[in-house]
Amino acid sequence: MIEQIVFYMLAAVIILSALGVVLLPGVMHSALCLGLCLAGVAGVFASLGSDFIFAAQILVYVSGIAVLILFVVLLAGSASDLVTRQINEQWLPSLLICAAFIWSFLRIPAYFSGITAKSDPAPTVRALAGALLGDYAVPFELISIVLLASMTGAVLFARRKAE
Amino acid sequence: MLEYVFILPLLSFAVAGVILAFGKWLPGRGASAGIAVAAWGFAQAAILFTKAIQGKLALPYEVSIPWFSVGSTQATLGVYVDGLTIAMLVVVTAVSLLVQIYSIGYMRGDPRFKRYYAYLSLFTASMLGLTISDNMLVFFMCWELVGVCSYLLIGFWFEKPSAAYAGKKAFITTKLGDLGFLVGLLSLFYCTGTFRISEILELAHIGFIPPAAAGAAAILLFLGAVGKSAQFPLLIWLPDAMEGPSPVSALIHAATMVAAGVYMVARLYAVYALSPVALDTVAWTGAITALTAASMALVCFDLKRVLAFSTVSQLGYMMLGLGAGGFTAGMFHLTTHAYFKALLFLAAGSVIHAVHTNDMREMGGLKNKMPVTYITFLLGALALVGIPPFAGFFSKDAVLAAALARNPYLYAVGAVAAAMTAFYMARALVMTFHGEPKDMKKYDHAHESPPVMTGPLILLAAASVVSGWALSRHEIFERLVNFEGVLPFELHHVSHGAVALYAGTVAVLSMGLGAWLYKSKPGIPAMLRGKFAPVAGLLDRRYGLDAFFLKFVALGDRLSSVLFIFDLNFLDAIAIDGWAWLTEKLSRIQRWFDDNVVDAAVDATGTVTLCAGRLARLAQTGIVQNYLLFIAVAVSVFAALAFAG
Amino acid sequence: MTLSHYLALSGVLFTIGLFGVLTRRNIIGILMSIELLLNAANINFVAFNRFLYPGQHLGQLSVIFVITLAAAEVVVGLALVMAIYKNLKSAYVEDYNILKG
Amino acid sequence: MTNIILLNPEIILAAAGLFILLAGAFIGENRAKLLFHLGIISSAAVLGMIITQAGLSAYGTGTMWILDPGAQFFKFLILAATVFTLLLSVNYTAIQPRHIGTYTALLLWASCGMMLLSGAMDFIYLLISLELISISCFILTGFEQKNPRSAEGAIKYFLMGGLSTAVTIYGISLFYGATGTTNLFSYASAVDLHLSDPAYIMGMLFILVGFGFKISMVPFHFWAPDAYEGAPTPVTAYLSTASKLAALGAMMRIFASVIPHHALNLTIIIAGLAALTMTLGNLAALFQTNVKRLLAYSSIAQAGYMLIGLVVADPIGREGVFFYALAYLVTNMGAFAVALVVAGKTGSYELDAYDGLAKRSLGLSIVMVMFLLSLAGIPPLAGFVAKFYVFGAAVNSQHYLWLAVLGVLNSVVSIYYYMNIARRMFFVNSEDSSPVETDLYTAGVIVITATAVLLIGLLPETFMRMIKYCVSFHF
Amino acid sequence: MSLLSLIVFAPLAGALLILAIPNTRTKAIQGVAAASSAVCMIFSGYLYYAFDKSTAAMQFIEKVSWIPAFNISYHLGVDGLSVTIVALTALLTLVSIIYSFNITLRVKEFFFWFLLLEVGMLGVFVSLDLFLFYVFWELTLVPMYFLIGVWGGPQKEYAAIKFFVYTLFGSLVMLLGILALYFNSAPHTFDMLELARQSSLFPLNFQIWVFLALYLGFAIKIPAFPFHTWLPLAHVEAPTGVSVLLAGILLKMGIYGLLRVSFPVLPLAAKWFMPFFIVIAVINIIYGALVAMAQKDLKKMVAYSSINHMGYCMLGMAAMTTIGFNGAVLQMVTHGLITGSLFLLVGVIYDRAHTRDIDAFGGLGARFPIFAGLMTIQVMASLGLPGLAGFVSEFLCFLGAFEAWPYYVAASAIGILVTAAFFLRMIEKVFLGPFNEKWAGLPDMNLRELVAIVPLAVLTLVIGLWPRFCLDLIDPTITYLVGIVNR
Repeated sequence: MIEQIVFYMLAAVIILSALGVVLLPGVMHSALCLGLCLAGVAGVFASLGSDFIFAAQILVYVSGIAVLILFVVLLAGSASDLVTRQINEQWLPSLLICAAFIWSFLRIPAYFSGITAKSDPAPTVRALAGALLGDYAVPFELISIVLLASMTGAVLFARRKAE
Repeated sequence: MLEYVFILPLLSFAVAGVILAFGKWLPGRGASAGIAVAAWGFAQAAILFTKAIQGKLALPYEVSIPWFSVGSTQATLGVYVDGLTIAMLVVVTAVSLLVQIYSIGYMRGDPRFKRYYAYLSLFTASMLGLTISDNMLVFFMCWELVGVCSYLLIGFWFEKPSAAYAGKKAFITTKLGDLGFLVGLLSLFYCTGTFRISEILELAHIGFIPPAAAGAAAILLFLGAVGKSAQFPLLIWLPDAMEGPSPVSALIHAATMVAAGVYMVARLYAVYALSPVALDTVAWTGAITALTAASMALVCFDLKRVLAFSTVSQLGYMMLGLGAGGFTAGMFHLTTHAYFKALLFLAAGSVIHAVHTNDMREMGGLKNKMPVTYITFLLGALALVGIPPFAGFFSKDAVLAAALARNPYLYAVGAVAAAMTAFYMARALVMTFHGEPKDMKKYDHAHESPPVMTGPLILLAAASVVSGWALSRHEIFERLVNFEGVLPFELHHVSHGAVALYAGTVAVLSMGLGAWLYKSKPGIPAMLRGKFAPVAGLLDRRYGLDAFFLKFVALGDRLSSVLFIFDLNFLDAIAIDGWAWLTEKLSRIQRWFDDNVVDAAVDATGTVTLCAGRLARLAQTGIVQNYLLFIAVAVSVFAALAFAG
Repeated sequence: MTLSHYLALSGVLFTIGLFGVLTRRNIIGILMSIELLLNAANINFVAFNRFLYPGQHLGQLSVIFVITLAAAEVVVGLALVMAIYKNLKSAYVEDYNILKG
Repeated sequence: MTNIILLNPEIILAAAGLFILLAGAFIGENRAKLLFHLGIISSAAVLGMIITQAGLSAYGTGTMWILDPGAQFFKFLILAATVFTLLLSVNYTAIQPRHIGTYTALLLWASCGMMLLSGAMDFIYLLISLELISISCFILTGFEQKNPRSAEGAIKYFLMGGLSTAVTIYGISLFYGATGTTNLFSYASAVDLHLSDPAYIMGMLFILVGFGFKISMVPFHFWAPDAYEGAPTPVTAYLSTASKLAALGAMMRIFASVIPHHALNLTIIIAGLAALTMTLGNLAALFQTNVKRLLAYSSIAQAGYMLIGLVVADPIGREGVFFYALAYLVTNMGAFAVALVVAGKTGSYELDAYDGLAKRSLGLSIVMVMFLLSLAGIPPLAGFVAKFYVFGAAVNSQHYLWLAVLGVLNSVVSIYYYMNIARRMFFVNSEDSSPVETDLYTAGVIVITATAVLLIGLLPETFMRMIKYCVSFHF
Repeated sequence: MSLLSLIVFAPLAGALLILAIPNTRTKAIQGVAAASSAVCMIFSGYLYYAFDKSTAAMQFIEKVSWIPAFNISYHLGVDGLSVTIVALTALLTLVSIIYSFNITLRVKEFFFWFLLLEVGMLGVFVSLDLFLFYVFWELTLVPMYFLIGVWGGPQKEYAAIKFFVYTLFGSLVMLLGILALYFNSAPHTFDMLELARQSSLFPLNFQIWVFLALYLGFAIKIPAFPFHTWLPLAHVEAPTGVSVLLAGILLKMGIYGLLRVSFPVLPLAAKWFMPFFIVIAVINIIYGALVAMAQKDLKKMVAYSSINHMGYCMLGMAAMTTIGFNGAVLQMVTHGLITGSLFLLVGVIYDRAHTRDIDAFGGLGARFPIFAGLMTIQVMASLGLPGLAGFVSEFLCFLGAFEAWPYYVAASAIGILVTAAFFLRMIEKVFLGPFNEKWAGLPDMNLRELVAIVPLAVLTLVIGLWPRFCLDLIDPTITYLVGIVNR
């Protein structure tokens, strides 16, 4: 029961805040909604018993990415954003496309209907750590190059200000 | 003797080249070489003739060498000599020789004198080749070659547009007939599997060729003769061909080339004889030609054209003779006609040389100034008209006899034509040589031609006078051409005497009438002409045949330009009609047509391609969310597809 | 709760994100919408792992990688946004249309 | 863990990148070009290593990657493209000296990502390699600091890349749900179970989007013309060759080898997309007046031809793709090199810049014609043999004959715009008739690629044999 | 030793050599071009001389494995079908090069492309491997594009791209056909002889499709109605020397391809196709002639007459008999000689008067006897005058086709008449009639032009009088070929 309440609450939070991200006119508000939405997703992870992921989501996503975005919004945003239209002209076709997507996606839950968890969640940190340093060491290391590349890029573009 | 016959055309051919290349350094600017060869050729022919009528030759003589072979079919070059060949050889060489001698005087001072002799030699070569060829392929080749020589010689004075036009007209009109010849030749080949005349004749004799096929082939071949021998309705070219020098008219358009059609029919007579339809076609075409051409001559004022119409008419007689079953008669008439018509042309040439006009209305009274020409012309005219005992009497008589034997109507037509012949010849004679000079300046200028021209006239006049009588003695000619009865029908025996009497009477009367009218009552013909203007006009217009063919030509021209427009504008578009339509629609939506090379380069397909290209570019709006939308659309479509499958 | 619920949630989140990507004029809005898409994927990973393959951790592992990649991408994206913002003084993507055709 | 040594080339390349990045921070601006040379040397060295590895076959840690001749083939191509790109960059003035280190490092990392991608056997691994490529390429595209086109191209590239990555990740999550694995080995053994699973279907479809984006398959190609036009020209050359071919290699592995052919309507969809890709690319190219954009559309079309071989997917078809990749690499690289020379002289990428080039430099013009003809598929050049190969595969399959027919029609269309450049070079006159000089590095690239184009066209046997070998071991 | 390779690649050596000569040394460039094509001509002459006339088998075979992966080999050889055309190609190229000495614009490039074109043409006629055949086939395309596009007339660019695209389209479809042949042969092969041996294995349906694909490629080259629209344009815009090769050789590639590939390899389909083929042939003959009649431009007239003459070739082929095939092959040769020299002659007058409008001239016959004489001879040859080359070949075509298609042949005879009509009309307007004083100052033909044209005229005469000069070589092969086709 509690499980269900939690799920529906989280779902409501996620969906509403996602809609906020997409629809709210102010980018600032959107960014705040994004933070909320990410937190909601973190909650879903927690409810699914993924402790490590939950932590990563909070740490990296909510605090890292959302804040970063906020930061940029503050830098690049302008007051006129609040009064100008934030949704472009192709919203109607987009809506139709999204409807089509929903129609396709609904087959997936329908296909997997009625599957419940067979066991209780167990702590995963150790297992994940083992995998990351074991079989997944190569991708794990690779990620660092990806990050390095992105940092390089950020530095490159940020430095342009000086010119 | 016979073994050397093949040299005749080769030598002429070679001498043509020699004259063209080295004429400048030869005596007489090449004329001497041409004449020497022609003389030698005539000597050969004469010897052959003599021996043949003495029965000292083993005829038919045949020899050939392979020319080329494709698969199992072999084409040969060879010689086939029989009496017919010899008869023709004599005609060709004799007239050729005399004409070449005559031309020395006639063409004196012409800037292209050398080339003239080269052409004449080339023509002689081709004509000899045609005469002695042992197979129809080479026959056809020579047939075409004489046509080209005729083209070159008619248009010899090509600065005159009318001459250039006449040459072309002659060539194309005969070519029209040659199409029939070609197809006929092809079908003959598929009936017999060979081109060799001896084999064809043999197969025809033994009835190997189905009569229907033989008839078809024969009629198709006859189409060639219709063109070459200026039979109805392709007779239109010959009067215009008079634009050429008169000796050329004498040689080519009177004596030899135009007779080639007759010769061809005679050569393949065994094939014709298999099919009564073919023979009747020949006979009736000949009869109609004889009549129509004679009637045209009645109203013509151009001296040479009168002779040309006369030639056509006489060729019609030959065909009539052949078609009616009078093989010997036809060939006999060919022979005699060659002499007297060549004579007439050369005499006319002499007149024209003197007065520099062809128009008889500007002549008159010339008999005093040019006695030799006058007398020879008179003899030729008498021969042509068929006054006994001149040559024409014998041969025309034979033709009419054959016609009567075959079909009285044929005979009637021939007889009427004969009367007309007498009339127009009298008319021409009187207008040219008698009466008062119409144009004193020209009359004063006129003089008798030099001996080099009158000499041949006299020789030909002699031939015209005696050849008929001489050749019909002891049936020399008949034995020479050695015609064995292969006719599919019985020929009634007709008394030559009665026909002869009738014909002679008609000729004399008609000629007398003509002479009287034009000499004493010149007003009457003019009055008649005015009264029957439509008829005269019709005759002047040659029954509208020219107009008919010109319409044909115009139609061809129109068709060709229509096709060209089609080719230029539509052909590329037709295959892609729908695309073109689409293009048009699209083009209205967008102003898409600029003038770059590619656009023009690709016609309709290209245009459509380009339009599609522009459409493709339209998607590239530059706005990234449009791109994203396209992707989303695509993915949802694929999802739908994937699930649908 | 069944797997279907989580999958449906993920689907809805993806669709909302997609809608945002397609319609937000502001480039940062698009970036944020892309984050929604990634989170939808993450929900899938974790849910599948939990319900269908409880014996392994591959789904969770994937999420870790996805989160990191998302971070890297956002960094580059934001840097680019800053750069172009300085050039064009606009955060609206339809203004970036020199290149087209 | 032990066979990590087989990843040495990639590791060395990444390390070299790092080193160059660091060195760039300390080196003086006047000597910054040294960094290019360093990059060239290191990638050439790695190329050498790859060659020494030839013939090896091994699985990597956790079977996440594989080293087989097929992967080596694509690594070879990628490194060759990297070397060419760096050579072309040496005298490319729009790159500021103090950024050369960054530029070179990013290029090496992108190549590293591509090399990893060509051996990837796990979707996670594959995803990260893809992302390494993408991020590096985004930055490289926007590298021309003062050029607004560069930034715009980069942002478009980035946004579309971001969406397609997200979609791909979602696809991977669905794939995971359907199969319980992200590994292609494990999957390959149990594939038949999932064919009707909507998660599987959607998953594969979404993964296809990611690859479609990378190889600029219609309708995921929209970024390509804009990014190609905006990017620094050597980067454009790089994007159009290395990036595309690496993704193609991975795609071959996934869609032509691992996933059984009858498994999905996917093949039909890819076939349709191949048709669309070549048609649209060619049609749109007809109107381009900018040579970079023209070559962008042309490269889209070329991807369409390559996809024919992928769709057919029998050995001949796969060999065809490999061969096409090789021929396309040298040809396209050469064409871009010439474009670079011309732009260096005239300062313009517009087609007018080519007016009368034959009089200014006949050799360059003839070589350019050769490249263009090779792209169009005229014998006896490399592009012809490549087209011959893929069309042959389609004809052989009979099922996909229509693709060959369409390919033929497209080749005809393509001749317009390729020949349009030739037309300008040979037929049109220009006022400026000063000769066009080529710098040594670019000349080197042109000579090598031109020789290769001729060599591959005239004596393809060696290459065919090599490719046959590679394909037969390409999992 | 490898005579054929020498023949094919001698011009290539010349072309590369020319690239190395500086632009300004025009004489040297011309010299090298003429020398290399002369070398090629000498070798071809030797080939012609040394050719064994008694056998239908391939001679001078060279076979080197080239791309074993696809069983492709560098396989050259000649038989009676190709040896005459090889010689013709070498000859026409040589005279065209000599004629083209008057080109002053970008001489180096001109001769470079020209020699490259020769390589392609020769290669097509000697290759026995379809792949190699295709390579050479396409190799002719590019030089032609530039030759038309740079040195052509006012519409040169349009003509060049149209030619290129049109023929490329055909050849690519042909490539599909070739590939289909390869993949359906067992063992897979591109070898023409081997494929011909396997022809009985191909089912009719397959044969038809492949035949149509190949036919498209060949028909565009021939050009057979309705694929001929590129031809008048390309011919007219091309510079004289190039028109000669275009008409003299390139068109023959289509006929040659049909005879060498389509007929022996796909005999069933060939038989199936003949009813259509004969119709196309007749259309070509009549339509080509009629459209030629509408022309006011000398060169266009000659160009359209080529369509007409290629119709005769097709007529001969439609017969599927020895006679017809012989005629078709001989017609290829004779048309090359005749139309080649006609284009040269038109070039002669155009170089002087800078117009080709038929109505602009008049009476030239009196002042330019050499020119008029040569022109008349070649026109007469073109309209099939006996004694000149055109007659024998046309007649054989007619003769061959008559048995199978009498009515079509009869209809196509109209083409002869129309041909005569427009050619004679042209002669009348240009050479006859009063002299147009506008052209009084023009010189008659010079030595360079005579050297180019007289050999062709002489050969026209020689073949006309002594067709065995060619037929002896052609016939055994054709007899054998007909045997295969009718097997």
